Amino acid sequence: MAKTESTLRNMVLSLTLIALVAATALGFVYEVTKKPIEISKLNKKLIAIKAVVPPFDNNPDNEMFRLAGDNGDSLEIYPAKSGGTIVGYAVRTYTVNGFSGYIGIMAGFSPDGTIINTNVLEHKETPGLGTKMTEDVFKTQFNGKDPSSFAMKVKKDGGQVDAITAATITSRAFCEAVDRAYKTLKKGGLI
Amino acid sequence: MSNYLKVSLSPHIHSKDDTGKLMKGVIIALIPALIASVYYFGLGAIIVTLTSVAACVVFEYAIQKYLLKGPVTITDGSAVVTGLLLAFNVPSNLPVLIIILGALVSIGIGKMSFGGLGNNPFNPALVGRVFLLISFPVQMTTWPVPSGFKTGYADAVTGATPLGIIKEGLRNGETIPQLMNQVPDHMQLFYGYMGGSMGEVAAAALILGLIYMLFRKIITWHIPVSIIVTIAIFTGILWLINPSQYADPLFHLLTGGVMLGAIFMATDYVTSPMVPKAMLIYGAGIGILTVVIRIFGAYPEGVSFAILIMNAFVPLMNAYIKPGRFGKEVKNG
Amino acid sequence: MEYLLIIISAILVNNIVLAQFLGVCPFLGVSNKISTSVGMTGAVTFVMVLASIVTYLIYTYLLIPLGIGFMQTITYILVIASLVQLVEIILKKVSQALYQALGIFLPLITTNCAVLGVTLLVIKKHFNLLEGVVYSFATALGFGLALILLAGIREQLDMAEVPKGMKGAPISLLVAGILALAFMGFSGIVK
Amino acid sequence: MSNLKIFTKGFFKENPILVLLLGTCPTLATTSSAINGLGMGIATTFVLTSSNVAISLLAKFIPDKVRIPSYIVVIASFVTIVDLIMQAYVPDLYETLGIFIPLIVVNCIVLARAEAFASKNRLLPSLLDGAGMGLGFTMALGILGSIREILGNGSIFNYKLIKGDAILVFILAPGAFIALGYLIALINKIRKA
Amino acid sequence: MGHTVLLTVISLGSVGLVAALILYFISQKFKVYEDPRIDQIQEALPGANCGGCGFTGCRNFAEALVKADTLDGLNCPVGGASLMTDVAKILGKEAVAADPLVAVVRCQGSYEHRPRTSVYDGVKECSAAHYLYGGETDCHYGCLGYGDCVRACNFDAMYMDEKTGLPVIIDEKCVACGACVRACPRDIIELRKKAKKDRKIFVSCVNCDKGGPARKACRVACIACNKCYNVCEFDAITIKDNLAYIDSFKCTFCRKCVVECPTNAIIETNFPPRKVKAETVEEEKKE
Amino acid sequence: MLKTFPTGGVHPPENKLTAGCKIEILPPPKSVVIPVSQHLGAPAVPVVNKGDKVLAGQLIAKAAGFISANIHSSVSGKVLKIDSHTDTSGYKQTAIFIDVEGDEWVPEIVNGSDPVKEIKLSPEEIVQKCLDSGIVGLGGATFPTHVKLKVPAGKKCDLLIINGVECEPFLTSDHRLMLEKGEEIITGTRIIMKALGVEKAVIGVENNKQDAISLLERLAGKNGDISVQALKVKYPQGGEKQLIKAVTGREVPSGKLPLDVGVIVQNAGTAYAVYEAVQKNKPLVERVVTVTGKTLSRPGNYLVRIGTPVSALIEAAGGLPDNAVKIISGGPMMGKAIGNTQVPVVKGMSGLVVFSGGETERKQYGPCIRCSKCISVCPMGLEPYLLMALSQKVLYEKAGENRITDCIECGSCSFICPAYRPLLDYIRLGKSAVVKMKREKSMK
Ligand SMILES: Cc1cc2nc3c(=O)[nH]c(=O)nc-3n(C[C@H](O)[C@H](O)[C@H](O)COP(=O)(O)O)c2cc1C
Ligand SMILES: Cc1cc2nc3c(=O)[nH]c(=O)nc-3n(C[C@H](O)[C@H](O)[C@H](O)COP(=O)(O)O)c2cc1C
Ligand SMILES: Cc1cc2nc3c(=O)[nH]c(=O)nc-3n(C[C@H](O)[C@H](O)[C@H](O)COP(=O)(O)O)c2cc1C
Ligand SMILES: Cc1cc2nc3c(=O)[nH]c(=O)nc-3n(C[C@H](O)[C@H](O)[C@H](O)CO)c2cc1C
Ligand code: SF4
Ligand code: SF4
Ligand code: SF4
Ligand code: SF4
Ligand code: FES
Repeated sequence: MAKTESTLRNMVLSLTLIALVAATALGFVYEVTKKPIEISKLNKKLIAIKAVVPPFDNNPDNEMFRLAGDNGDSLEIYPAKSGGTIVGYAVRTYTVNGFSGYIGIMAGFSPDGTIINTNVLEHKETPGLGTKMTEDVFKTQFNGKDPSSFAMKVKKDGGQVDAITAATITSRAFCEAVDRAYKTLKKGGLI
Repeated sequence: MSNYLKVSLSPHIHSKDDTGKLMKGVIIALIPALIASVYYFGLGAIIVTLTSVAACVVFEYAIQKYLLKGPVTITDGSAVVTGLLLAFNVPSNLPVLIIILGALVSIGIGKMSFGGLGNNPFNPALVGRVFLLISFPVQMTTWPVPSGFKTGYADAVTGATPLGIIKEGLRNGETIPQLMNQVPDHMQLFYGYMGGSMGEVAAAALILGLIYMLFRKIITWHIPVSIIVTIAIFTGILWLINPSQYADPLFHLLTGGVMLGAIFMATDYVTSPMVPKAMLIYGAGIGILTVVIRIFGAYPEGVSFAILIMNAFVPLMNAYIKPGRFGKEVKNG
Repeated sequence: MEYLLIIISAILVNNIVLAQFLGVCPFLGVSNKISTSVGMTGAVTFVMVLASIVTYLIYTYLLIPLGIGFMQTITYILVIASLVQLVEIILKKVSQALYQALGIFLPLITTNCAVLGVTLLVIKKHFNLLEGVVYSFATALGFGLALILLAGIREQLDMAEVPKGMKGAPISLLVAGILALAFMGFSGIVK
Repeated sequence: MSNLKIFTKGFFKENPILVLLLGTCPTLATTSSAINGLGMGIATTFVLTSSNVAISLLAKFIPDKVRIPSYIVVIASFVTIVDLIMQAYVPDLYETLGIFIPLIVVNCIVLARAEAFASKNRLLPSLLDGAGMGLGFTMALGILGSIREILGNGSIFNYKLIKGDAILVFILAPGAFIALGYLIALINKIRKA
Repeated sequence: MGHTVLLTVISLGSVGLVAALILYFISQKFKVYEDPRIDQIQEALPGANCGGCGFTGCRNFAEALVKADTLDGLNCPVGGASLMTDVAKILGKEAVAADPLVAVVRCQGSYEHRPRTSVYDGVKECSAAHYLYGGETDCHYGCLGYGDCVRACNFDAMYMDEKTGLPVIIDEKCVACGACVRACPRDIIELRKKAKKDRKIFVSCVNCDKGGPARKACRVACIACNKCYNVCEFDAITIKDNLAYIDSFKCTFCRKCVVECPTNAIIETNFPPRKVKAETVEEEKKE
Repeated sequence: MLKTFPTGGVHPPENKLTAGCKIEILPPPKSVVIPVSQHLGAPAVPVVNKGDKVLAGQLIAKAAGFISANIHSSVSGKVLKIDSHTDTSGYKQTAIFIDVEGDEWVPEIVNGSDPVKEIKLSPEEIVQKCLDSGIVGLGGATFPTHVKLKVPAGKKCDLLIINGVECEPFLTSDHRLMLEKGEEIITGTRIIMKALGVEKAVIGVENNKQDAISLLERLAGKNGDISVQALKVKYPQGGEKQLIKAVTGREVPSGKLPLDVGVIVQNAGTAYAVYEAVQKNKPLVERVVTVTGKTLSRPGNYLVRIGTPVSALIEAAGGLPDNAVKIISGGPMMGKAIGNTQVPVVKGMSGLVVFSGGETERKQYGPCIRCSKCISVCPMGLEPYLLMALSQKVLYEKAGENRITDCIECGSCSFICPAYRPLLDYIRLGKSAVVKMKREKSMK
């Protein structure tokens, strides 16, 4: 079969056809993946929540509400309930004072105000330095601590937190974020 | 053979200096600073220096002999200078393995990959230093505190450098006058009583080296002076604007690697410009970048980075900044 | 001030080639001579700014209102390809000198990640149009800076005795690596 | 050329990264660990193979003058498909690879193979060519990723090999350039020998 | 679902269409013509950029070919006649067949033949040595032996013979690009017509001194004794400036001159052994 | 105040071993070989034939062309042959061989040593006399003096500089000449001034020749037309452009001649030769040569006939020591090494320096360490390291752009380079290639 000639008609025709087919295929794939994408986003959130609060049987995402913080912002609070009673709050908190700015953290508190667990959702810290905050060695020192009695500051600043070596800034920012969650819950009267 | 007369083009005589002698001159100029660091940091300084120099020489030898299979030229002494300066640029308690890695990077990546002496665009010792600084931020920023000669190595008492104290303090909202009480006074800084890389602490000893090198005509004044003057002016302006946020110029000159960098590292022939005019620009560039990094950047110290960055500009300067030619150009003469 | 930060960030701190790995092919390919690298910088700057304006407009006023943000990639690449060709055709006719200086690089630019990358980043960073323009302009300058520095060094290395195995791409990559090391000194200047 | 050769030439002889130096950006950007490198490689392989197939089928119908735009549209479509699928089913990897997924569009190998091979060959060779090149690409990314992960993090596929610190630079930008530089030098040496 | 697909189709279609229309319109308006044959020819050329054609690089040669009215005198020695016919085809012109050539070294002044008179202690490059002075021997026409020619050869067709200190050309590899001829400051290398079986007869000397000094400086120098000139029946030999020269286009390989030369300055290569010699060898064997 | 030129320069050890040695007159040898090309420009054409009898001072080869010079016999005797002879460069060139018989001079020549101060000839006659007498510049370049003395229409000369710098190590011939023939040099200077029509002349002398400076100052008298300028000791102060810069502050533009800034420079020896020609009718047939070297037993300054073989001079200085490896015609910075001792003394030969092994070693050269010392010593403000690299890579176009043709070949760069790079060797190569390229271009 001979190759299609480069006439204007053929050119427009073939390009249009290809665009048409491509667009159709794309639209189709988009429709198919739309749900899974939403689900995977939701799952991610749920997994993060699960990691920081005790087992629950409600859908915290549906019951999410916002609480105003200290400085005009508000945080997302995900209440975790088991059999209707609150077993913990997952708080989507943040700080902008990381070494590379924004750090997003999910922090879980029990209703009495002790920290259950924390989970870093989003950050741009330096690999090998700031990223150590996602490792257990650093994170677990907060677990089971009550911020009212546990000074949420790195030791250098007179607190009780062991900073990551050579990443004091990140450690400090992490404390700030968790502290923000705690203060917000406190202000909202939830703990 | 010797019955025949030799013929060659002129000139038929040569000055006394050769590459090896110049390098030896630099080594001699480094000795006062070496003595000072041994005095302040003790055995550690000796171990670091020996390891670094030996590793540099061995790597250069091995690479020339077994990888490049070319002539071996370790006798020219440039590897020794690189080794010494690498040692001068690290804390005196750096684990030996890390020093050896630094030497490998300096010689292997920084120098031999480009073809060895004379061909490297970046200062080998600094390539090694910055590589280590970024790879091992903890070890590279754990500074032993100076004291009289001591024999401890890994377990030395550590503390922050004056620049580190300032940077950290400012971040925590303290002011310069408050912080100045926590750092050694200017006279102590001048003699080197402070934390820091082993060879950079004693400004006095380094300046002795400068005088020697100027006297022996190993280097010219252009680069060191332009760096020092630029830093003094830049920090001076900031200091005058807001003395509670910016330290005074003398403090900036005496702390960190300014003296070591300006006298020994920025002046490296191979990686600095060829023409006095360009040398002044190069020095000014280093000065400005150093201050920018120190004051606005994450690192408390910026001399190494500043020199490396300006190294990258050197080929452009060599291509476009020409010496003052004798005789104005005359077209169609 | 805000714009200044964008500029410093794009040129020094997050240099597109040295820190973000975009446009590495032309960085290695067109850096053998200072003069060509200057020409390439001009061409990239021109196309990058133009492309980010056009794509920004298409994205905010076409794709988003229609709810088909996923068509971003395909429309962008179409726009960039057409734009490059357009510029090439016009340049060739309008100014032979300019075409000689810039035009020969234009075909290279279509398949240069940097241009598409920047248009995507402008959206990702939630810039407005002006910020986007400043950002893309500064990014192009950052690209040019890295390119011209490398070209200068390579011209000098032409006179040097680089070991055989290291000649060409390896030595250029090595220089890029050391440049990247040096540029890390700027980290922290802008978050 | 036998089909086997078409398939295997991308592994070494015409390896797109190590020999032809195409697609350097994703190579550098996504190889901070072996896993990321492989993920990127597989995504690219998918696009490369599918676009090669599609173009070998379409080539005859496309007039020469609109050849390149048409190919780009085809390639961009497959990229978007990969993009959507990864977003749906491997969101973590999708996030780490970031904008380098959409940037597969401009990866020179994809267009180069479409133009140089698929447009002139029949379906099976084109498929093999795409897959072979893709695998060669993946392999190179895997190797570079492993090297960087071992040196920079002391681990391989997230399995810790050594205690304590590794040479951090290698998982940062400078290390990427340096590691790739020496890798290519090594390959050059092997090829010449 | 249909909704999104429709939107996709329309938007992509319209972006494409607008782009295509603008492009089409502009390309019509801003048309510039460039000869596509330049690219074609460049592709056909070997791409060695050796300069053997006399142009700086293959691209420039391609441009010259396209511009030229005839292909006379335009020749790529690397690709040879077959390439030039290809090029001619692309251009629709006749190619002029050029005789194949090969390079020869016209000096036999090995260490053994030329006594040394001084030692050169300068830059080891022929061009530099030639510029400075006459050489380490009394023949200041002959080879200096620092191998500029060898370095100039892009085709690995030359090497320096360590025993003699003279360059040697490997006939099979030489493509007659002439780079060595241009590199030699003493015009020792010449491109000569390539004969069958690579046979060669030539005066391997460039010394223009009178017989006495020439002989004194080098044992195998041409002393311009005219014997070869007298014996040649084909007018192939000329004598100028105290030096004999054999024209490779006129020489018929009769080999008469070779035996006449009292200093062995004329050499023959790739010939079968001479009968006379063969007989003596046989006689020797018999004894 | 001591003056000097501002850019570059080096200080090689002076080694003026023969500064105190009086000029000795060397008797004519048994035979001489007189090359027909001892000057810049076209070789002269022999006007004698084999077997001809000649007198000392008789014209034996005539200038051919505008830039060329006459050659005179330096001895009396019989022309043996006209043949080729190896010269200082190791190349062969035409020379006139003469067997010496007695020492008879052409009668017009006044051979007495009493100075004649009064200048009788007109400017035109002076120039003609220089042409007739085969006077060439004795400072090294051997440029025919009569050409230099004819100022072309449209140009103006306002200053004559007499070059008594002698900045080359070892050499002392000009120094001795200034001390012993000061009166004649001053008169020679006035002759040249008259020819050029200038009112002022400066004699530039380096400060290491105090005795010459004070003597000349005294001889020059008080009328101010001739002054003596003491100069700082720095090589290559004697370079024409450097000397002009040092004395007057004027800079000769690239590619131009001194005359373009209104100056003519003549060597002190040339001034003496002009004096001899004009006042005593004596053509240039002998000159002072410094024969020196640390290993020579009798180094000294000798007045020799042109054409005397170098071996005779070295014999006079005590013979060639066993450990001699190099003989240099001229000084160690700019001179040429000669490959055999049979080469004759020529007009331009100011000295012979004999070196033993260690003194003149050319070590294996290493990579350029970019120390920029070569740039800082280059008196012309060039970048020798770059010019060498460009020449090596055959990038002559670029070498031309970097003004390789401005190089005066002073050798300061090679002298100073710590890596022992043969900078000047390559620069010469590149320079000649660039000059050729330019000439070809201008032909088109
Ligand atoms: C390139 C670079 C990346 C860094 N990354 C981080 C980081 O991610 N987190 C952090 O806390 N500090 C980081 N630092 C170190 C800080 O600049 C600062 O020195 C340190 O946090 C405070 O020092 P200390 O922890 O040793 O007290 C980084 C430094 C540099 C130069
Ligand atoms: C080609 C050429 C032409 C010259 N023409 C003149 C001239 O017209 N007038 C003049 O006074 N000198 C002329 N000179 C002489 C130079 O100015 C200079 O004195 C001479 O070359 C010796 O200088 P040097 O020993 O420093 O090399 C000429 C020199 C050369 C090489
Ligand atoms: C590097 C250099 C050094 C020179 N040194 C001297 C010197 O010491 N004395 C001298 O008379 N001429 C010296 N010359 C030659 C002068 O430049 C110039 O040619 C000469 O003085 C002109 O006079 P003449 O024509 O009488 O020789 C030197 C030239 C050069 C290039
Ligand atoms: C004045 C001077 C300074 C030098 N400085 C350095 C230096 O900072 N770092 C280094 O590795 N080598 C230095 N060297 C040694 C040598 O030049 C260096 O190893 C080359 O860069 C290797 O090509 C120096 C040499 C001299 C003469
Ligand atoms: S030997 Fe000479 S002519 Fe032959 S290929 Fe080599 S350089 Fe060319
Ligand atoms: S033939 Fe010519 S170029 Fe070759 S070595 Fe001899 S002199 Fe040198
Ligand atoms: S380049 Fe020429 S003028 Fe400059 S120092 Fe060297 S020899 Fe002298
Ligand atoms: S003096 Fe020698 S080593 Fe120094 S820059 Fe010049 S050529 Fe290079
Ligand atoms: S992959 Fe080629 S420019 Fe990025």
